[in-house]
Amino acid sequence: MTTMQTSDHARHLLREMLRVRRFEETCAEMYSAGKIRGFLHLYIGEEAVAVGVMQALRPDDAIVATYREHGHALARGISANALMAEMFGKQEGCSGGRGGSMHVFDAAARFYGGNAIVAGGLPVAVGLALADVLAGRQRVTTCFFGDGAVAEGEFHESMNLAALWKLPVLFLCENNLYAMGTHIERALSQQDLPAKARTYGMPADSVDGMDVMAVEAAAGKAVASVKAGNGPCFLEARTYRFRAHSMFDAELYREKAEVEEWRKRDPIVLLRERRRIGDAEFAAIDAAVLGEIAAAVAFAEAGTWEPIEQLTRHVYAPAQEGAREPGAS
Amino acid sequence: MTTMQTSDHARHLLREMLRVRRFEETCAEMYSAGKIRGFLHLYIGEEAVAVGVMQALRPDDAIVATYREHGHALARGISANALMAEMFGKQEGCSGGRGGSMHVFDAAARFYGGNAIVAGGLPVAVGLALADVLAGRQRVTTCFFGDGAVAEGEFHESMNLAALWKLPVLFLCENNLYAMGTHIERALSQQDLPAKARTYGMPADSVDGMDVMAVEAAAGKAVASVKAGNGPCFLEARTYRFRAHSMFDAELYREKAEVEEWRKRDPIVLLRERRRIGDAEFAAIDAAVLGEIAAAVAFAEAGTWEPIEQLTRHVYAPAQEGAREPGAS
Amino acid sequence: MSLAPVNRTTYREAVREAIREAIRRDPRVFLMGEDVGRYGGAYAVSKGLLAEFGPERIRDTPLSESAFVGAGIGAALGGARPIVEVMTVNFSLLALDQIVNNAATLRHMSGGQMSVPLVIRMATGAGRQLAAQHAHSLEGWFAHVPGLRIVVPATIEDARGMLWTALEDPDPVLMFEHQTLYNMEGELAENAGPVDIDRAAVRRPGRDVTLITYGATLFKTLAAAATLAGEGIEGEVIDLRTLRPLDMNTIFASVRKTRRVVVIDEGWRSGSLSAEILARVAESAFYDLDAPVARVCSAEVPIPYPRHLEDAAVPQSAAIVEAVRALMPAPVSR
Amino acid sequence: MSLAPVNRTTYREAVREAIREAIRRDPRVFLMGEDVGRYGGAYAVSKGLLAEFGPERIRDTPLSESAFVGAGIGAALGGARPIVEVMTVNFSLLALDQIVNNAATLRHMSGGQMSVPLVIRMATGAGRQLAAQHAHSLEGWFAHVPGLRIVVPATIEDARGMLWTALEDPDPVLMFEHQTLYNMEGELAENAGPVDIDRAAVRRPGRDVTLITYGATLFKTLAAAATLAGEGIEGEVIDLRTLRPLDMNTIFASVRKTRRVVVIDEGWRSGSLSAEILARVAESAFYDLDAPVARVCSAEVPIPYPRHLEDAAVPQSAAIVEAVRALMPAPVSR
Ligand SMILES: Cc1ncc(C[n+]2csc(CCOP(=O)(O)OP(=O)(O)O)c2C)c(N)n1
Ligand SMILES: Cc1ncc(C[n+]2csc(CCOP(=O)(O)OP(=O)(O)O)c2C)c(N)n1
Ligand SMILES: [Mg+2]
Ligand SMILES: [Mg+2]
Repeated sequence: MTTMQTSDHARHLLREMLRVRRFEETCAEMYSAGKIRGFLHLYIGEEAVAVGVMQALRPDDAIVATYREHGHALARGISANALMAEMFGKQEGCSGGRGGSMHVFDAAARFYGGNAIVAGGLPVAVGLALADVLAGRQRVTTCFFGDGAVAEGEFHESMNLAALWKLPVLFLCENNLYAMGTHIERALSQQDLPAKARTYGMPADSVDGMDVMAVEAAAGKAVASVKAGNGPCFLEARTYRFRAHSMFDAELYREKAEVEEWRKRDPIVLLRERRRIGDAEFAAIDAAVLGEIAAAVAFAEAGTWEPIEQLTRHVYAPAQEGAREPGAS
Repeated sequence: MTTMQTSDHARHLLREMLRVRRFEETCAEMYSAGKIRGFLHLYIGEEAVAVGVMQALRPDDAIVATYREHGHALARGISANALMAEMFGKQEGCSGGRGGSMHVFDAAARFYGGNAIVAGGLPVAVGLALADVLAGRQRVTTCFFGDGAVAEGEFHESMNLAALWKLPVLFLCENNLYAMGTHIERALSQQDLPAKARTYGMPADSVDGMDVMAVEAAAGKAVASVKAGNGPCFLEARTYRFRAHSMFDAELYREKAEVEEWRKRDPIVLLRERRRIGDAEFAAIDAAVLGEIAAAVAFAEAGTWEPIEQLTRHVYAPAQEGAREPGAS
Repeated sequence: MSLAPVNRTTYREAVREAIREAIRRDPRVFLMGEDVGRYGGAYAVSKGLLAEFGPERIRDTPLSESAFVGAGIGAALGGARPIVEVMTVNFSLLALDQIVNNAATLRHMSGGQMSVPLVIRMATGAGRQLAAQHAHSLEGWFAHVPGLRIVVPATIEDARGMLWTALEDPDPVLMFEHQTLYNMEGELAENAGPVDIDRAAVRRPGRDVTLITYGATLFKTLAAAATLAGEGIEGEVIDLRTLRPLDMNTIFASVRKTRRVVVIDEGWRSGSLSAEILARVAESAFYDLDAPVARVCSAEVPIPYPRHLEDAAVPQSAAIVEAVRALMPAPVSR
Repeated sequence: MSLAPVNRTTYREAVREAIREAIRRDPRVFLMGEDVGRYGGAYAVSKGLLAEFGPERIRDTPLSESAFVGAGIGAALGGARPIVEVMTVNFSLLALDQIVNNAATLRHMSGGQMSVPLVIRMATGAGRQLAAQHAHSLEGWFAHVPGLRIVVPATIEDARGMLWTALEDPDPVLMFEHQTLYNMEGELAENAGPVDIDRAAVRRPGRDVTLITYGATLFKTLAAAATLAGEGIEGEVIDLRTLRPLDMNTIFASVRKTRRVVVIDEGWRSGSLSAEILARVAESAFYDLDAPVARVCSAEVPIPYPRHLEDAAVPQSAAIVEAVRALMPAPVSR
């Protein structure tokens, strides 16, 4: 992308990463305040991956993500309002409040969740790509998943099927070195992920996941290859989770020092340095972002609870619902 | 093995392959006669693999096989009588008649089936090897499976787990090019199986599965490596199924010519030529083998049906059975 | 009873014809599964379809149940109308995560935004001496899951007609074909087409006892009903057709009349679908009953290989007759 | 009521103590599962055990449910006594093939030669706002499978005592720990040890109605019973403890006395374990009943995220009280 070099674009990338960062810092507060419940998996530290990749996607491309998907949702254009309302469980949320943090959906954005089963989204992504091929549509389906998912059988089956049928899937592995408390070296007998991907016969690459512009460039290359009809691509983004796995994690499995080392490569700080974005400019962007997030919290607060009478909605299509239980007692 | 060069050993290998061949030819007849029912998967053409590999195993090593396991059972030392009786479903069978063709078991021979779920035996083999390591026993568990199993998630998960934990498993892939009617090129995006195995960080090799001595040598090497504590090994035996997948297969998916080509490399014929085993000698061995199989049929015929009153046996351990259903109505 | 000319056909051909019609009728429809193409289908259901429609719409898959079932879900999300064949229910255990955690939940988790118009076909049941790993009857398990619709064609008409109706459903529909039915012969109207999948069918009317079943056991139940008729006991045989949602109206109407119920289910007794039906009757039609509810199910044992043990393990007509006799008042009192 | 000194503890610590005892007592025992080691267990159950016993016996596994559950089966075949932790029942769907087609069938398929002395522990249930993919209650599914034994510790005593008994069982035992119970505090005798897993327990005696449940809903049921007692309705509360095999003697004895039954089950109503219990009562205790059987189960909807909807979806004390009231004769007639 030519715009990539313009500092307008750099500012855009910074703003996008900051939106994710501030949104999630606020989510952590809202969790402590009891406004958000259940599981909350923060993406803080990994913002460059989602933000970088989204730059390479068009509106008609599809996204499949995991339970750690707030960053992807925001970067994809789902409003902070709809997302925060979903985190609160309000019916104004992007999933009507039914899904919560782990199940963000937006049909218009072709954002297919928000899947809480590790590797469960990969086969679905393969199918979305298959539908595009069958309909003769030139699109790519990008599937985000973690290093932990690579050990699952569904990873193997999906990689093989997509490569065998040359389907337009971008397998985007966010390698943050840990699956909950399990380091990749204790999960995979061999940790060179692109090498693994190549044995399926698909092009594979690895990129510094803390460098948003590098991610954008690598994703752009991969998407171009997929759209050129070369079949699926695999891209590993080497990144790190600054926060605990979830709000219940005591982090017994890693050294504080390791976390500190990685924090030095904070993707937001890195971009500021590289692109010389000064304090004043940063403060201005940050203020705007904080305003957006504050508004999102207000929106979620003002949101409404779905009436309990509607409990059994969304199990079957409305048309059906009446007919569904003929003799329901 | 030094004995490998002696022609005694060659005769032994020939006899073993012939036992499998004649046993299964007889099974086909018995199937037409309605004595054997359900599924019957013949190993004819692939005898060199089971026979060659078994030469490399000690009595205390374990075997996990598939539904195409008659050859493995015979080569492992399960008597033709007990095996044929099992095919007939008689209680004198090696599984008491409960399992049939697809579920051959023999605790004494450490033969753990006979699994009819493709790739279902791989995790079990990994566990058997784990038990050996935990108990400090120096044994290898050999797991036979087909090319079709390689696409299953359980293959990926088992290969990774065994390699990660350096468990003494020999993964023996019988690549006969087809999974039912699906050629390996339509099942795997990349068909170099040893290359696949190496990405798990385990040594892998490929051998001519029609050459029993080559198989024996390759298996010997692999078993030695595993027993030396180097962790699991993968060995591909390139072979071919001369008969239909099962008795219900119309073989629409392959050319007769292809089958004929492979029949020229019949492992029994190959060994006879290589080791110059003349007609007279062959006839003598064959006669003995045919006698053994005929006796097995007689044994199975004379076998008895388990009384219907015993229907619910073998669901739980006997001790338990009484206690099992306190208020069973 | 249609007046149109009828042809002799088989259950297998009826399913094939239904697939053929669906593919012809809707460009979004395709069939995918293990060996559905070149092999012709493990039960020869799709034989000839590859030649007719080509590999794009008759897709052979690798042995990857989780991936191709999940791909069916994704393709449905993407606007296609996939028919996914899982060779047998025994292998569907490898795809349960996709079916239960994705197909059944996506509409709900997305607040109604996502729709999964997917049909999954599988062969089910015992009866061919395939032993413990190849003889499961798990329809009842799937009928437990909100978000799924479960249909079981027992007749040639339903084998021919249920698929299109299922494909028109905006939600995932699982169709179970009993492996002993494929060779069943019968007549089918030339103009046979889609059938409703909302109602159970009374396959034989009767006043004395309600016999509720589905799938292949329908025919064992009808045979039992014939025997019982010889003894003056008129059984009303109900073919559920759809296991989720259950058509309780048809069941309750029959029970109000007969005041006796026997459910025949090839699943293992404990926790099979039969339990749900007996429970609903005992909950909502308790005062209509003149006798305890009863059922004839498979014994609580993995299906054994030998014919005599397999026959003893699954429901047979004789056992159904026995169960009914035990429910009827002593002859003297009649 | 033991006379030995008692300590205050939690359900979580009781499970941990049971694991610790088993590993100390039998060199063949080891624990394996996702994050059971360095992380300390998703529910902190195994916290500290890695340091105490080392990585050989407290094994962290990769995310490979099918492989490590299958490896547990193989290890059991090989003479070990594995405790496999599947983090939650939601993920066990990925291991169902190994559990149903191998663990449950190997003894049978081998004509009694093979034994799988394996214990699989999993967290289960809703109640923590984890939404549709993380709130399943599928105990009833597993209770359908011959060859498996299913136990559900609801109390601290059972959390402490069931594991060892399960490990001594020569067949596979699945143990379900409701995720809302781990923080439950209570007293435990210092000398608490193994408990039987063959019998259901009457947790509260009563004459008017039999309330049958298991797991976390036991406490909602006891609360309901207390409320009902205030209205003069004495509920007898039965904790099933073991879902397969069911201890029907205890249930029938109670029903003969109370003549009324309500089953409380967190599973989705249709096809949940509650159906099997109601069916057995209606089959075998029909003439003991003075009212229709009844049940309080989860609504037929994937569990929604918001607290108010999740609470509305799963059984609550108020609903149990309502269900019982509806079964009792009108006050006038008492
Ligand atoms: C099939 C399955 N097993 C286990 C879990 C529990 N779990 C949730 S997240 C997680 C770790 C996943 O790690 P990774 O794939 O690297 O993603 P990350 O959390 O690091 O982004 C685990 C084990 C799950 N959700 N699904
Ligand atoms: C999980 C599973 N899916 C499908 C089947 C049906 N099936 C039985 S054998 C077979 C082909 C297996 O091929 P391969 O692994 O190459 O072994 P081969 O038969 O060639 O020896 C299939 C698809 C099965 N038994 N298990
Ligand atoms: Mg990770
Ligand atoms: Mg093969």
